Amino acid sequence: MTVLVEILSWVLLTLGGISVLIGGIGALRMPDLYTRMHAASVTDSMGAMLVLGGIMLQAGWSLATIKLITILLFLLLTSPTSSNALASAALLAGTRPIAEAKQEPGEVQ
Amino acid sequence: MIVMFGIFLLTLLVITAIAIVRTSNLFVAVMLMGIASLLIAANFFILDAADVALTEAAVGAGISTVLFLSALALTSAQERSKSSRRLLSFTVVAVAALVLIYATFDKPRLGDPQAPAHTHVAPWYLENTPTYIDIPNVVTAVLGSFRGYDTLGEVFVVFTAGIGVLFLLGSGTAPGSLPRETRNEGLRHYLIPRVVGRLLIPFILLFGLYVQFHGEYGPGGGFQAGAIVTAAIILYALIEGERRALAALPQRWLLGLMAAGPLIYGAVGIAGIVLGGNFLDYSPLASDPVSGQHLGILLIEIGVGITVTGVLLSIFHAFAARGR
Amino acid sequence: MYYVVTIATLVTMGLALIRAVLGPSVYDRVLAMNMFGTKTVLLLSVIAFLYGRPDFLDLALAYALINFIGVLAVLEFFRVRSLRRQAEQLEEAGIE
Amino acid sequence: MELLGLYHYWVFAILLMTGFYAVVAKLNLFKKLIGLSLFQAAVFLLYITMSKVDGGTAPIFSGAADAVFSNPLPQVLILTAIVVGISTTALGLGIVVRIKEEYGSIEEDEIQEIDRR
Repeated sequence: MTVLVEILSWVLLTLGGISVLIGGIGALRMPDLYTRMHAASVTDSMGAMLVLGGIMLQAGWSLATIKLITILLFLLLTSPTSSNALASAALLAGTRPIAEAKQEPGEVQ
Repeated sequence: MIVMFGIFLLTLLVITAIAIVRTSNLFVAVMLMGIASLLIAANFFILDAADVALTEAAVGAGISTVLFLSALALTSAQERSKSSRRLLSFTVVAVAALVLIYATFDKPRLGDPQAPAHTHVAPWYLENTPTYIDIPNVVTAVLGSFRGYDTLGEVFVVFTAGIGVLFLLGSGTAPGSLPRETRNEGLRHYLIPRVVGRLLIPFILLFGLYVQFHGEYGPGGGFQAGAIVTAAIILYALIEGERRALAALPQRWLLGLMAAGPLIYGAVGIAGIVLGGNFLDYSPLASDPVSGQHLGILLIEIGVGITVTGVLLSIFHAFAARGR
Repeated sequence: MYYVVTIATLVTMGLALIRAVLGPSVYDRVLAMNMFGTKTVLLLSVIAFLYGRPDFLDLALAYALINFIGVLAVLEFFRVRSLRRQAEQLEEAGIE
Repeated sequence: MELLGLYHYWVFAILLMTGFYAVVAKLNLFKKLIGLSLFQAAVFLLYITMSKVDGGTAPIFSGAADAVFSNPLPQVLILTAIVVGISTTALGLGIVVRIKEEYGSIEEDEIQEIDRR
């Protein structure tokens, strides 16, 4: 049983590390703000869930787990909210998504 | 291995610092300053300074960014003139940096247990905290009791800085400010941040109280708690508008808090004299010296916490009332 | 195994920093800062366990709560700035 | 390894001087204050670096008998200094805001120009 939990936690941690890294690469390599935001914010939530979940399995049932759950909850609430706030601010300020900009002027969607 | 992580973070910090100086967009500089603060705090944590990292987290990433941005909203976001006497300044700075680096070769390397800093008074604090004060967090013990004078001084400096900002900015509005309705509404039209923010505020306040009263047992204390509570109320002001935040916690109260903190601190000190000890000696406060110390540290931490809250919030409101 | 996660987080922090320095728009920098904040939370949680002192998770908790305020302050800054610009334009139109 | 143990101090020196460069060479008052904050941060880093002890942990007793603890004293000094630092920076920002209102500019050369008139 403990071995199973151990293996599961290492798998979660590794996947978390990979997804965090993918998010970083995406945020650097994507062509415009909105695609970068997509890469960053999706992996933010995903990576946080996986990494904190992996640590939780390591910590076992203790005060640390409760704190980790709280951290995860706050991250899951605040991270998409800040992405949304940022995207709406950028859109209101007139930054257009690259997919839209590539269309010919006058072309109907 | 962890030291290597620290070295990597420090390298990132140097890059950030150089980018801060090079950029001419002040908004970008403020954002990079936020990143630098996160890096510094992570380094503090790696260097075993949990209390300091908590302070830097609450102050650097939250309040410092907010204050810089609200000052930036009142000035211009673009740096206009170029640097003056660039070559001369650069030469002087580079030479000074080289001299400093040369001087470091005489310093004890990182973590050397035989370094002079670790051989004088620090071991005494670590050995005697259990007998004299009996709380797990030595940082709080030194801050509150062994070096209580220092902390009293720092509280007065914070208080004076707050008074100074209020003198400079007052509660007046600058010429050319926006009409009243728009400037008071905050982010009320952004539904999602508003809902999430409202949900978070009670938890941030609760966490602030936890940090305040758990400071003897874990990382925390008055300085950190004051900053976290301030952050919660600033969040309220951001999402609901200045006016509502001021209605919830009026300026008069804030002034009261600012003054009450140093007063509580000083009163605890004088109570020590009255009960037959020295100034800021908490041992006579209760029947047995150790619980006297506990009581004294609890009281002065409350004093510190409310001063920091009052001062930082007053500063925030002074900037916010000026521009909008 | 914690080391793998830590190194991944550190590299991501480096990448986010490059994005913050390169820009090009101000929103990219805000995005980078937000990302940096989340990564710092993860880093601190992992290092707390590497050090074997899980009671220091308080720090990560503080970061998770405080980071949000920075982004909202940025949003408010943009809002005030665009309002001020509109007011200035209206004023100029009124004078002419 | 011996040299790597000094790396933190080198970063301190570079950071300190980067902040100092912003203070002396930049003409924008806001930028000068940002430089001052960097300068402060460098000093904080120096103190916390000096507080580290090999194999140590944060100076909060946890029940482990043979634990080594880092030096609490520099941490106390810096903890209070951070809060004092933000208060004094806010005071500086207040002065900059007032200068902007009076002179309409926060560039040092433009302000001196106006003063000379």
